[in-house]
Amino acid sequence: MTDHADHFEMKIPAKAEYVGVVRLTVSGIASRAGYSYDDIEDMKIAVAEACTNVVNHAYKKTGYMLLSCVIREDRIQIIVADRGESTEVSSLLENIGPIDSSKPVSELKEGGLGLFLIDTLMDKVEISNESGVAIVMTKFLHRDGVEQHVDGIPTSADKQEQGQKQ
Amino acid sequence: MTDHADHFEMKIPAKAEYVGVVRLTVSGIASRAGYSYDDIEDMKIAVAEACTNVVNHAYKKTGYMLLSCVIREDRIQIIVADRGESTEVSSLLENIGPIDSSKPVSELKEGGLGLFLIDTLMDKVEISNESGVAIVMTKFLHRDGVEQHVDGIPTSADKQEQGQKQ
Amino acid sequence: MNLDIKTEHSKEEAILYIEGEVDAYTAPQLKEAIEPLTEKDGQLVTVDLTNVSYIDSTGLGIFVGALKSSEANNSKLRLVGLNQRVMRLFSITGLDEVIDIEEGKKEGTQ
Amino acid sequence: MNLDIKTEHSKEEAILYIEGEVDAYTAPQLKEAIEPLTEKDGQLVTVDLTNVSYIDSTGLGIFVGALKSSEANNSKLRLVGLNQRVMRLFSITGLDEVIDIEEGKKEGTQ
Ligand SMILES: Nc1ncnc2c1ncn2[C@@H]1O[C@H](COP(=O)(O)OP(=O)(O)O)[C@@H](O)[C@H]1O
Ligand SMILES: Nc1ncnc2c1ncn2[C@@H]1O[C@H](COP(=O)(O)OP(=O)(O)O)[C@@H](O)[C@H]1O
Repeated sequence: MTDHADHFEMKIPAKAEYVGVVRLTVSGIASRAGYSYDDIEDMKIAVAEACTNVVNHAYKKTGYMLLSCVIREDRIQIIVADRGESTEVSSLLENIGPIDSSKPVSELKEGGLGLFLIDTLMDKVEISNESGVAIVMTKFLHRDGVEQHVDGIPTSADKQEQGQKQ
Repeated sequence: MTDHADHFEMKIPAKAEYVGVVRLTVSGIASRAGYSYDDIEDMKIAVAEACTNVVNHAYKKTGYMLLSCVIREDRIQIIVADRGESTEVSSLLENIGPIDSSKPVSELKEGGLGLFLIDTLMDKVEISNESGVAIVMTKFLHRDGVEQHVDGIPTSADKQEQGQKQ
Repeated sequence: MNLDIKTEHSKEEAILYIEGEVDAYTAPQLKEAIEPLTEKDGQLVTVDLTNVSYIDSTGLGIFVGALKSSEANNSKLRLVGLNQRVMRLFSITGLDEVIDIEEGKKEGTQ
Repeated sequence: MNLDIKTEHSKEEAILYIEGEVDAYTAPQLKEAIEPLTEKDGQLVTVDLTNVSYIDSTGLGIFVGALKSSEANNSKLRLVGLNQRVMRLFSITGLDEVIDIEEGKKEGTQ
């Protein structure tokens, strides 16, 4: 693996109407990086969830969503960040999961699936909290249909099953 | 007209393979801003020409294309800039024009149509030269098919004719 | 990036034909179209997703809300025509176990 | 954002079917497909642009190059099937006055 990487950065007003623009951009970048249709669709959802969280939770008034992408030979890293004032977000990934179908319908929540989807659809997800929230999402590139297990990191197929069984 | 504006910024490796990503992004932004199919297609070409120039002319080795878009109520301003070392670009727009069909075929040039297309397809074009080249392209928004002449600035229809007659 | 919604009413059934992408921007439009229908006692509300190419958690949340409303108001909600990608999201999130869903291209007739 | 090129050879004619977007990234691929054909004496080279959705100056430049090559090598170049948007670019730049162009959806048969 070489050290070569292509870097992309983008700054967009944190408004729901522009989340679709970020999806378009990411699908273009991922397509150039050689990802399959399904992987690209997964990334579009993950990045849209992260952006929607910025729109809904990061700022009291207005602000920006900050997207950066790094393409490496075997992976793409997508970072969605904001400059909001949220703190203690590192535990966010601990309380996620699918719908609990044993609950009565009236107790189901309409939200709370965003981070769970991100975690399920991407290969590796980290959240950090410096000046605002940053969510770092990684998807590995499996060339020619060969599944790669690097350091025991599950492929997207594993992840999905894992998600369904939780 | 209010002072409200939405700002977008993007930084992409100056490689031919990524010009299509910029086209996608700009088409998404322009679509959200309410432009017609034809206007969006015009903008895609103009922005691709500007990016292709960065790829071909700006850097000795590698560098970035810098895109910024400003959406205002009545116009979109798209700026494509680089951090190359080119100087004296302010006169570039003076030597542009279509193919001269009176010339023998063997003397036709294969290049040199990029800036001419930008100038023809956009409503207003300026080139500046600070730390690199910046090309500022404006397209007015004609809501409900009503043609607006602001300060005698020609609409795209006028421009196109003008281009063909040059 | 847009959403187009057409509503058709037959005897006891309301069918919504949804076309486009359901995300944080377009979801409010979907909510506005579905919710009033689910509030009618005995109503069968069929949502045809055949032409939905994209949906994310905000869109899924609208269907959870519609399900809750239909239960509270004694109406019935069903989703039909989901393509593989859209179906996959309902499975991953476990929503396929609480919402009445029919995959494939069948039209929503009783 | 990609380009797909298929070549068909009949008696005296080579037909290229181009599909996709012709820009700075894909133009070299187009050049590689057209140029060798225009270098054959007496060859009629028909380029079918029916499925080209986008072209910019780099793509137009490839056709100028092909025209020059066909003149130098005594072959013939024609473009067919241009949609309105693509045709418009050939008109704006004046290329429609030097290149043999046929608009619309007609197939490239002699
Ligand atoms: N960028 C962010 N800034 C602040 N809080 C966030 C951010 N992203 C996520 N969160 C927090 O994490 C929670 C869970 O997010 P998510 O799973 O996407 O569900 P939802 O957004 O529907 O609540 C949010 O309710 C919010 O409190
Ligand atoms: N970003 C840029 N940096 C340096 N030079 C530029 C830039 N953009 C345009 N130019 C100059 O302007 C000329 C005309 O550009 P253009 O009309 O697009 O035609 P072409 O790129 O085919 O030569 C170029 O050949 C180049 O010398």
